Amino acid sequence: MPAWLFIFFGALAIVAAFGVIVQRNPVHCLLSLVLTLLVIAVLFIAEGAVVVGFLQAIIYAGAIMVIFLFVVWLLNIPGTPAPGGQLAPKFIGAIAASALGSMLFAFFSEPEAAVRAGAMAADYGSISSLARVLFADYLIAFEVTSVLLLAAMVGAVALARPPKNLDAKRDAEEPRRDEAAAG
Amino acid sequence: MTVEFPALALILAFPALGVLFNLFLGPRYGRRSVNLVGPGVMFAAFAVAAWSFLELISMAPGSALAVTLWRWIAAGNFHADIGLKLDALSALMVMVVTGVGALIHLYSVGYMEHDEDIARYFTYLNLFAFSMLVLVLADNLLLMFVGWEGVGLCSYLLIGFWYTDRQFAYNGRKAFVVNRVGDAGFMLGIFTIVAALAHEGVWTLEFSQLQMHAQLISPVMATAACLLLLVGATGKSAQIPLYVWLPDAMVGPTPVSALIHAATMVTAGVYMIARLHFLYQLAPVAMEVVAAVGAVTALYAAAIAIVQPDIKRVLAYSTISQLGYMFLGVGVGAFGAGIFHLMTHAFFKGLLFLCSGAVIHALAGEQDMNKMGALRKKLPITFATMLTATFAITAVPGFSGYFSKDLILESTFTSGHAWLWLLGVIAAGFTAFYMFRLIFMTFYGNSRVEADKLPHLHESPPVMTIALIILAVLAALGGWIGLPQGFLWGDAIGRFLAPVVGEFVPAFHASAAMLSMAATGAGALGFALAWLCYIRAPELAGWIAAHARASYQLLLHKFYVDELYNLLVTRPLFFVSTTVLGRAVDTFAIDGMVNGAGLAVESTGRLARRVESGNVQHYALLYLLGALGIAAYYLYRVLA
Amino acid sequence: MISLNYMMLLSGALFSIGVAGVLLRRNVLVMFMSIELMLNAVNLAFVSLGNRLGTMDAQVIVFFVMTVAAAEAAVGLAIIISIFRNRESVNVDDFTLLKW
Amino acid sequence: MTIDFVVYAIFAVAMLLVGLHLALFLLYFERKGSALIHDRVGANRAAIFGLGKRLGMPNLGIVNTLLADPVKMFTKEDFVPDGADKFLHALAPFIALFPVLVTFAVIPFGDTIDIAGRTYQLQAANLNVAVLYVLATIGVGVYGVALGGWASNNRWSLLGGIRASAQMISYEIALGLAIISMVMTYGTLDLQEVVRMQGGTWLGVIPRWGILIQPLAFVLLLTAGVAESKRVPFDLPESESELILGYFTEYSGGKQATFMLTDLAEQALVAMLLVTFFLGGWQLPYLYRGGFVLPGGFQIAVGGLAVSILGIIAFLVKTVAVCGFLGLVRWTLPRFRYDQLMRLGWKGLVPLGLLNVVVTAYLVVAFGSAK
Repeated sequence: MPAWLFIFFGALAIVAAFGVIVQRNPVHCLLSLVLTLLVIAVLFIAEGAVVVGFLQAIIYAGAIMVIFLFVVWLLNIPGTPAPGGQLAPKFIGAIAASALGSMLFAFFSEPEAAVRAGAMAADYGSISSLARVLFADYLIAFEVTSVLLLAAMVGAVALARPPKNLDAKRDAEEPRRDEAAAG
Repeated sequence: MTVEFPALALILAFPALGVLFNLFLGPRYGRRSVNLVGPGVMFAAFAVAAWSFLELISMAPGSALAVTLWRWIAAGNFHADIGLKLDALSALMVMVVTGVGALIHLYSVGYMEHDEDIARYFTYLNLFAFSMLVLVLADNLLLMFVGWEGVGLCSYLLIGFWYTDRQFAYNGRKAFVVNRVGDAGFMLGIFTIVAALAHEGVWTLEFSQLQMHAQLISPVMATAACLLLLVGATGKSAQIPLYVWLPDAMVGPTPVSALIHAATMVTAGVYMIARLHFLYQLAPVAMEVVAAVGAVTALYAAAIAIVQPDIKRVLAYSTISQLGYMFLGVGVGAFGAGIFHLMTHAFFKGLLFLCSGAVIHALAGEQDMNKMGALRKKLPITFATMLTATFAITAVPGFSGYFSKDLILESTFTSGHAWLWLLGVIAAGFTAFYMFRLIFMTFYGNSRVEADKLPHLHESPPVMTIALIILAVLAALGGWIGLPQGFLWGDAIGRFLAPVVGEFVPAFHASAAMLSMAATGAGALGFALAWLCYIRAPELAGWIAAHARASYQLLLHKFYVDELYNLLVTRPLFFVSTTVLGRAVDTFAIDGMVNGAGLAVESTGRLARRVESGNVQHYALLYLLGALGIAAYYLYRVLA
Repeated sequence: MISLNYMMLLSGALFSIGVAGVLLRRNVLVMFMSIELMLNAVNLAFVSLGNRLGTMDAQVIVFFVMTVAAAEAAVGLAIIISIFRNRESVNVDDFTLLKW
Repeated sequence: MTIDFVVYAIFAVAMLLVGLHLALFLLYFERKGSALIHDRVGANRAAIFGLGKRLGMPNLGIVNTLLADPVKMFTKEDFVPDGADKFLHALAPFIALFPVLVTFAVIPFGDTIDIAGRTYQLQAANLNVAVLYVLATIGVGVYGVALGGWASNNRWSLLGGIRASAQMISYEIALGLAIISMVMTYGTLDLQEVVRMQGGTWLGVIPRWGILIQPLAFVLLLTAGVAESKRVPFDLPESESELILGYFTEYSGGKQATFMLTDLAEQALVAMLLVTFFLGGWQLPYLYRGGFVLPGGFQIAVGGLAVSILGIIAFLVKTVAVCGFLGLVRWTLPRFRYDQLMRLGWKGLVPLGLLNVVVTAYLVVAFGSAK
């Protein structure tokens, strides 16, 4: 990846990331986040993680974020939450975050540590190589992950279902509605 | 030699199944099913037991059937298995438990026909049978102890079966507590044995192993162990000093009294001593103590029995006294005789209780002999069978009791315990007296039955009388398996048991005839006195009571032992626990500590909770600050 | 090939932005998005380091992170919904039950 | 290098035009085909100034479909409802269209061709992970519709948008599963490779087309594809009977045209994917580099360039045919109810897809991939 391209994408990523946290409307935040994710996917591909990059686009941008979108709509939040709340924590938080940023900056702007460049396989990042590692060395983790997803699905359903009394109320109203329809 | 015989497990399995059924399904399926299952499992168990028994006697003497179900406890070198062993001794016990047990279960069907809680009743009863079988079949001391505790529990549950009556519940608790005292001794005994053997590098509680390594135990340790175990035995078998619970246990249903407090459980102590005879033979002192306890108890209880008005109490004290005989027998080393008497006693005492039960049943719960009399005609079968039992217990020649009791007294004398023998003989006289007093007061004389009870005065239903008759036959003839030496087939049972409990070696020889003469004479005397006091001149008894008031009261109040214990043990205990521990220690020390700790935590929490705003972002912030701190440290390390 | 430092700096910057979002925004959903942002920043670091080390393990880990993110999104959003149902609000300052 | 760039630029533009014209053709088919099926005249303006009649042109309704409609569309007022999110409202149609168009880039529309002594793949972008690329673009394609629905501040639009995104996400899974099974079969992610492997014949007669190897996958991809392109019978997002016009109720003029174009282009894209995966792509049966080799054993020598062109033609013909088929479906089947849609998606296609993947996996392990 040529430097100018990297600069472009890096700048885009950072701008979009800021867009996530500064915009008022959650939908806009979400779109900025999607943009960030896509840019990150591009960077993945540039770093040789082709499959993972596309997966990022498919799973993250294509699926997870859409779920977020649903929830945002479902709750249709007022664009600007009521101002208020303590400001001191926010202030300290801002300072702390910037401190973290500067610390990381200081840390990573060290001259590149002598990372031993391992022999780069010819098919590095290809789906076959990924699969080889995933299903050989990380098989158990993989299986466990599947269980995790199942558990998450069940949990999500259990949590998001409206409480019993709501159903009961609805059932109570049901016949009346039928009568209305009949009459 | 020992043969693997898995069927032994079945003997336990059947009662266990009965328990489960009665516990979970009984209440739903109702009385009929329970009546079917409760006794049914016992008969099944009896069948298996009989089969095993035949297997056993078909084998060479001294051999045994055994099965190890699973490894129960494994701790270092020590291990205990759930192992069952059926040798001559336990075979006899199993036959008695299952046989008499089955009959009494059957009898209960009739006796409890008016009781609502039949399912619970049979649950307890089956559970008891199970525990008792565990006790006698156990091949190691630990498993035996499990059964030991189990029967104690069942006894407690059944004494308090009609728990709605506070007094009954109290008696049940009393029995349990007293038994606990004994059990404590028993446990200590077990520990002593383990300690003594472990000191020699042998880790086991299995009887065969114990017997093999018994001589490793030093006499002192052996004596200690034996005495401690004896405490347990006196608790379970109601000997001095721990006999007090048995009379009160009579408030339970009569079949229970028959099964638990006459035939089986209370004999556990005797069985245990016989089982550990090799240990006791190492400790002559302990043997002496056993014998003395037995003899004294025999006489003492018999004396109390003389004046008791309550029919079941009489029988209770008679049981204590008969147990005393057994202890005497095993005490003087005639283990076979002790077990023999145990068996015959199971027959006739079980029968006596069942008969008294029949009488009480007929009189709708009346137990006071002063309100009975002249029932001979009304309850013919009961009368006949009870008379048989009485002959058996009073050692009328030819009846089972005669042979066993005679054997014990003879062994006592020939083993050189003349005094104990004398006590035994006198006790025999007392026995005759109080037993015939019971008979006379109940079945003879003029009826003192309350008017309202008369109309529904009836003989028991066949389901009960069957049991009575069978037991009567046993009580009459059961003794013939142990005739005197060189008489027909001789002492068959003694020979049968010998390989397990060893032969009895008399110190010197005396004419068996003379000795039995003495005992029988004493019995006859007792009978004569009873006849005099209660048939010939009924007012005589009252006259004696009036003139020998002191001793009469003493006997009537059982030598005030209960009151004594109350004064010496219970009161101080209550004082210490309520006043000292309850007020001082608990209130101040412990509560103080607890509350203090709570207070400290609470106050600190009240301060610390300021941090807990409940706002996620604040938590996150704190978290980040901490992370920053750590990161800063490493960054410093890296940069500097 | 881009120098590792720049990659790490980029991911560090994204991470810090995410942190800021979690700390500063009052909208629970936006906080959630910021968390996703942090995850991705770390993923980026993983991938670039893995590239330099010539190992695939980093990418596998990223893969797992995605899966976990999916699960976490599902459950987290469900929780947000149920909270919203009770509180009629997504303002994190209103959810202060998590205390004494 | 520059020449490469030029060539590939040409390819890209060509492909783009092909896609758009296909869309246009579909639009036309919407008119006349439906009229044909419904037995009515349909679009019937064939001539300008009656010229056509004089020339005796058949009444094909060329004019009002291919000229009048677009002109009308793009000259209409571009209306933005009140309280709408202007920016997103304007952006949505293009967010929707963009992924579809870029997807055309990886569809191989022909074999290699020699230009200026260099050999080029007839494919705008010869990506070795083209399949993933397609999936990614389809995944991102959801946003345009969803945002279009949300941004126009109209509850029917919003409902349409939600429906659309839910439907697309649900059917992406079936789609992905179908494609995965194909990938396993061919053991590659490169569409050009996929097509290559479908060359040749079994027993010298039956062309080695994917549909013969994976019929179930074909059905899955067909169904899911139609659902992805939100066409009848899966057009719940824009079901006029319930939600006036779904997510583009509030759109007019160029933007609406863009949305419609998106749908049509998506349909064309689906057709191309079907062709590429299952119908041998640009493969013309019995045609090899050297020329035809007919079952009988006859050989007809054909020049390399001609072969390439024949391939392109074959590809186009197949695509058009499939588009026609999709049109037939569109005008034959009634619309699903929403619950039916979801049941079909989650309880019908997804399990079938999984089953197909598993079976394929076993077979591949047993006999190796079709490579």
